[in-house]
Amino acid sequence: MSTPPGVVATARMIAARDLRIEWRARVVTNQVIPFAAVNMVLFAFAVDDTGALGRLAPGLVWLTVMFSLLLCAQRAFAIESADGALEALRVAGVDPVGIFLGKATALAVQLFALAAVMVLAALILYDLDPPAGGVVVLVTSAICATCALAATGTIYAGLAAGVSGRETLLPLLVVPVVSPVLIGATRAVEAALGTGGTAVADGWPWVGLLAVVAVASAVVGALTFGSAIRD
Amino acid sequence: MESIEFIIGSYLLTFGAIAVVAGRMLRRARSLSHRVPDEEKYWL
Amino acid sequence: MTTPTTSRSTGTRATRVIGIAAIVMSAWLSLFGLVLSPADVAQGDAVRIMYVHVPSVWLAYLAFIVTAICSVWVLVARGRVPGVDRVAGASAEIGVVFMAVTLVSGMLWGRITWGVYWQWDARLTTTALLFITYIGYLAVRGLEGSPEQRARRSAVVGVVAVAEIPLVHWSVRLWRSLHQEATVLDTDLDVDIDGLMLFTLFVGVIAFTLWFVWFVLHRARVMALAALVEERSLDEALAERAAEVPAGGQN
Amino acid sequence: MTPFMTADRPTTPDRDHGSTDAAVVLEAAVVVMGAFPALAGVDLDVRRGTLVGLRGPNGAGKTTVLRLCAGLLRPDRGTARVLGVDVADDPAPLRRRVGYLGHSNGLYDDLTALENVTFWASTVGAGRDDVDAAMAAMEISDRLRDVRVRHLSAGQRRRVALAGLVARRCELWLLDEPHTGLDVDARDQLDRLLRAGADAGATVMLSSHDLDRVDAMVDHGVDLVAGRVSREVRR
Repeated sequence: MSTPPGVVATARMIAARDLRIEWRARVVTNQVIPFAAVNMVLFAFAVDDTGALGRLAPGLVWLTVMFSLLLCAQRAFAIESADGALEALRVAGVDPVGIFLGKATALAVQLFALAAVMVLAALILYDLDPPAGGVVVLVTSAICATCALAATGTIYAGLAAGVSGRETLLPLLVVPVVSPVLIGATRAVEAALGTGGTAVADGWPWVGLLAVVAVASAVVGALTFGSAIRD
Repeated sequence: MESIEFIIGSYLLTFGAIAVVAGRMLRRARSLSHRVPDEEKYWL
Repeated sequence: MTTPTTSRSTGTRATRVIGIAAIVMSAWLSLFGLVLSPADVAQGDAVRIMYVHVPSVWLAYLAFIVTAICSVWVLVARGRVPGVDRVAGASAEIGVVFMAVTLVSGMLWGRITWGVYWQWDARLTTTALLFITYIGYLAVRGLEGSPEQRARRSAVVGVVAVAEIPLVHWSVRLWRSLHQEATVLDTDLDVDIDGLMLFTLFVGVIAFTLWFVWFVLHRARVMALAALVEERSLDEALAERAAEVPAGGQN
Repeated sequence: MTPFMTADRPTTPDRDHGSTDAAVVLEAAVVVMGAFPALAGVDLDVRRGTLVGLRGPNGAGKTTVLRLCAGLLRPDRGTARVLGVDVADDPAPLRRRVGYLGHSNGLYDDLTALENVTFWASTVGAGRDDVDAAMAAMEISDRLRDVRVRHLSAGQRRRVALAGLVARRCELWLLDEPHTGLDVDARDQLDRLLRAGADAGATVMLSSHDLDRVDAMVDHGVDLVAGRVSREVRR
């Protein structure tokens, strides 16, 4: 006889469903990534100095990822509220912790892919010459940063889902909270790419910071998400 | 006293903010309280 | 200032005593801060801004701590503690006002001491980001929805915000410590405090704490009044709806 | 077998808490939407295993009654007990036992019909058999199963949404205007299904504009006017 799924099973189910929807609809691939890429191009016009652009590259990459987070998080809950599914999930008694973890995981996967494309774009567009040993710092910092961003984005996009005025509210809520992520990820990537004149090993304290932020956001999100989405 | 305008300005700003916020709040309190009988005000 | 009509709205004897004490302490603070206390050896008269700046930042952080505690309470009680929710909201509102005051008076002080309005130090940056966060908190309080829904939503923001403070502070400090070459201004705002200065600062902190209590009590009661007005209009609306049906019983 | 059969579900201790034959008990329930009392004091007693029809003009409170029973709203005054649980307390234990279908279908446009139904079934741990039975009951053909619901008609989408509910095998069914968007055959089919469900022990509450249709099929008719019950008929 049927027993309701636990938190992990629920999260896996929700994440798989979100990724499948993205795979079918290709909104991040066909809309958000091009938007982010054009940002990277426009930064080059705004800065207009190849040397400076190289030094700024890590910050520009993560600024772009943060803007994209706002779009992706909005999108993640647009699919829920388009036909009343979020409400249906509540009536069905689906564990909000599972919903949170599932949606945040799917969002983190998408953001990580996006960040990878943006780092690649920066390498090509801004003429960077990264040291070979930086890959580990680069990847671990990107994983921690995207998890932290995804967790925060999920809490607030869930809170604002279905509310009128959410498009303008979400940036106001998300941006100040993710500022440690932006600082940490920028510095870590700077160390990994060697653009700030620092050694690769200098990136590790920042990875540590990002890991703490990611864990803290996930814990706070898991504890509060049920209250955020109750209407 | 050097930079006196900055110093006086910061005092005026601080106490001015208190006065403005307090004034607005008390006015709103007064206008609302007419519509509620005193026995429902738990603080009285 | 405290007329009988006020006493029938949100004032009580206790708030009147607190309010008068706050006014007296504030006057005292101005006298000591502007006239009686000495100028600082390093900073000169600029230090006088400290006597309003430090108490207002104290008030702002106190307000946000109160909001955070009340937010946790609201979440645990699943939004069904309207009184606690009102204190959370009242406290955040007054905190935002004083955080704005803090930022501006801090900039004025910085302009005299450093020669620039802004410096990327951890305290300033954390305070500025926290200010924006609580503007967001107030925006969430203003969203549509039932009172309970509002309580729970804003409590989520209150909890996330308080988790944010140490992380922001830590990240900015780490950032500053690794980028020291950017600092051309090495005068810190720390002053060599003597007895009278400490006493003046102490007066300021007491005065502003009294202001905080006074504001929160009044503001929470104004919110309660608004809720009572809504409750009364519900009675009228129910009566109107009842009039729509010609006394139809059940059979 | 009917997909509504609920007898084989394990009985949890809280299940028979309170009155055993009352599925829904509303007492002087008031629900305020903004400043508007959508329900202005509703008394209602619904027995288990009955088919209940809520009728009334727009704005009479039909939707609000159903949302209250689903635990989506809390009464501002009065009480609401659903399946023995007071919805003013945490409605979590009520969830999973109640199926609610509102004006929206709760479907994901970019998933196929089968994927949608499977997803909703899996939220309560229902398996492949339940999904197949539900798809068969709602006569969703093998061709429609693998079409993204984005490309389905309104009536087909509604059938998919209903199949999602059927697969979850709830004790209380709350259907807000379930006939909307269905053609006549599908309406008749739905009515047969709901009847069979009630006969098998599920409690079904539905709202409708279609007075004659509701009159013909229900055990317990409730007329709502201006947020109150104006008339009740029991068979």
